[in-house]
Amino acid sequence: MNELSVYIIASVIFLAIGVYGIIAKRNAIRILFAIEIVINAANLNIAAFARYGSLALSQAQAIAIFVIGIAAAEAAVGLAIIIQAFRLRGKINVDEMNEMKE
Amino acid sequence: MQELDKDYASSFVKYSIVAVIILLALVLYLIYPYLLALLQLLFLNPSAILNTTLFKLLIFPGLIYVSIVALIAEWVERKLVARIQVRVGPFYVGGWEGLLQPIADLFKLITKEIIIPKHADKNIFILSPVLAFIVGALPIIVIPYSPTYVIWDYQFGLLLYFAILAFYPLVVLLAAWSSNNKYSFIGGLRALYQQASYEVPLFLAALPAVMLAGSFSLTAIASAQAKVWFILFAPLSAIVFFAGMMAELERIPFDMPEADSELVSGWTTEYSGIAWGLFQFGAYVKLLAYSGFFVTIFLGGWQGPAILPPLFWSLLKVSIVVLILLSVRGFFPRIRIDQLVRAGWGRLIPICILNIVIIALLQPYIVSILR
Amino acid sequence: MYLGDGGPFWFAVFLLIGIAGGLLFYLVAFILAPRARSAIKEETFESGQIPPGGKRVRLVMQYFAFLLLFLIFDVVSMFLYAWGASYYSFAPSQSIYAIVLLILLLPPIYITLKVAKSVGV
Amino acid sequence: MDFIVPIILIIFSSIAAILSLESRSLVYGAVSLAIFFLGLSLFFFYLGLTYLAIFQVAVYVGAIAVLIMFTVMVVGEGQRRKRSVPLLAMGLLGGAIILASFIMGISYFFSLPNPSMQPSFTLVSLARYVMDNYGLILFILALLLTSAAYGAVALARREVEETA
Repeated sequence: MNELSVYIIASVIFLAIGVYGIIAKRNAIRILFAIEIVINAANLNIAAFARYGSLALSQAQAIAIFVIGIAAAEAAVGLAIIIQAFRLRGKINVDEMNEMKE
Repeated sequence: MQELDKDYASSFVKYSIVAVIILLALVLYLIYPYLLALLQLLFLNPSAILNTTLFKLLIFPGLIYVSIVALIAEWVERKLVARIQVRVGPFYVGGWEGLLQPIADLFKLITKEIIIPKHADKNIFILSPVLAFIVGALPIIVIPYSPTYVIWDYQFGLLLYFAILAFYPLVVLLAAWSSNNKYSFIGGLRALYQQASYEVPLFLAALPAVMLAGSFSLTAIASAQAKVWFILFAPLSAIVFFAGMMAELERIPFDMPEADSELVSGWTTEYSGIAWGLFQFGAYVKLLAYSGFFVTIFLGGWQGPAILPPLFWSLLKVSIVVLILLSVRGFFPRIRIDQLVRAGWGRLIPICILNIVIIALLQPYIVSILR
Repeated sequence: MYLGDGGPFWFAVFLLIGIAGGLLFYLVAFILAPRARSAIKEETFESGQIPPGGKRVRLVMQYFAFLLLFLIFDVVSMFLYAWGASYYSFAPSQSIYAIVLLILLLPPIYITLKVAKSVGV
Repeated sequence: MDFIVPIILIIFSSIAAILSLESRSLVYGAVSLAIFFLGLSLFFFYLGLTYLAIFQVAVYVGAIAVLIMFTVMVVGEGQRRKRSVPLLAMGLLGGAIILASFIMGISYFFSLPNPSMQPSFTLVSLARYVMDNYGLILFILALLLTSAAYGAVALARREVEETA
């Protein structure tokens, strides 16, 4: 088991935790945590291939920076949705938000 | 009379005794070889001690220097602001002119009772002062006072400085949320808004220094200013950085989060005794860190005519900047939160961007001057 | 020693000393300071009145837009610092993208602030 | 054990990640998420991508974790209802299936030869790479970010009749 596969297994573990969080959690903010964990797992994978794989270091960092930028935009919109849902419905429990009208 | 829940403080004392012992044992284990080398040097040639990193970490640009300057800054601030407001300031404690007043304050704070509010989130409530002190103190590792007197001459020193200070808003929110008090909640959010909208001008104002020096390491930036200080190339950014610095340190013109008239004392309302003391201590250490950073980026660190050795130049400049920062408290009234935040976005950022664009366009001429 | 005397080693040592110092402050305070606890003393501080229910949401969302703009400029500064550090290898004609990017970011500030003010966020 | 440092980092970060999902109060969750971001940047430091590691800390902990903490403070702590077992089981099952499928995929890599060290990385190559290949895409990213902020502001607007 060479160096590269240790980091791939690490990003797989974080991916598994993220997916578990998305499936099992009912609080909308917890699901957002899980999405951030999954995005970071992808970033870790890029970094691992930059160090041990065939990806150039500068190329990997440029891609990873774009990933961080887009994850930031996604988090901003997601949190705004959660705040608005809390304001309209008073609760952010993903199970109970199934009616369109109040 | 509601009954009191179990005494949180005594259980905390037990845990923190164990934690302190483990931490100090770990530190001792880590620096053991360096400690031996230091002691040997003590007998062989004591002058060589001055540039061992352990000495630098613990004494000169490290802990002892910072805490002494923090105490002195507290005394100087109270006397200076008092003189500006035509009163005397601390006079009776200690010898001449109340010189021992800060030490008296320290002992007073240590012996004051720490009140932990009932509904507070006790773990975070107790730990956030320690976090604030650490986030305030950590950046001084990267700041150079002379080519040799820097603890860690890191290749990305400037970025590390900003990365460490990115934790401060988080600590402010934790402190505000854990004390479960309306004043601290509103004060914490105001502090968050102020710091969020003034961290951007700080980032953009530090960019010209990076561009002109061509690298992130603070010693390279300082040594690149041998001929011309960067404040001459980027005066607008220096002004914006100074304003951003005052906002980050929550000095008087930007003192919205702990506006005494409305918010009692902002997000540190529920803290008493040494917990509040740690916040203040962290604030003064951050003041020193920021002024060291400002001197390194815009006023050319230790560069100066050969009258004084380089170390005294940087100490002189840092003390001047600290004095200016302290005296501003006496001159300006407090700005309202909306003026403050809109000024931050409406005026400071366009000035910063203008300055960066000018430097970027004048690249061929600047290359001829600096390189 | 694996960590050697590189920078991160001293960073970790300084961090540990900082944590130990903070806790030491607390230890000395808990030993010296009196512990006279009383229910009234531990009520949340409300300058005397009874703390009513929180109407926080309105007041809290005053400047939410500025927080988002801070997020944007943080992300954009990631690219700007990369371009800034290599200033001497970019002729002005080549750094057009960065300059236009900087200028392009000004109008959104005013638009978002105007919308935020009208929308009351 | 020559992988001692990555394994310590894996354990540290996965505990922080699990804590951020499973902790009793949301504020503890947000704090452990910030610690998870810190763990990720330690990974990047160890892998040699220092520029990325520092900005991972500056952007994630400095902006996103602060935004999350702000939302948690606005929304406040919801009451914790008893977790229904089937959902938990489904979640665990989903995570386990994905982990198993990838582990099998990884076994292909066991035979991968250990590649040599990367050439030293200079920032100029990063800036050159971004500016030459992704110059225009920077504008799209800037537009995307401003539309995200614009949308977030429009989304989080305050109706005339205040319901919260």
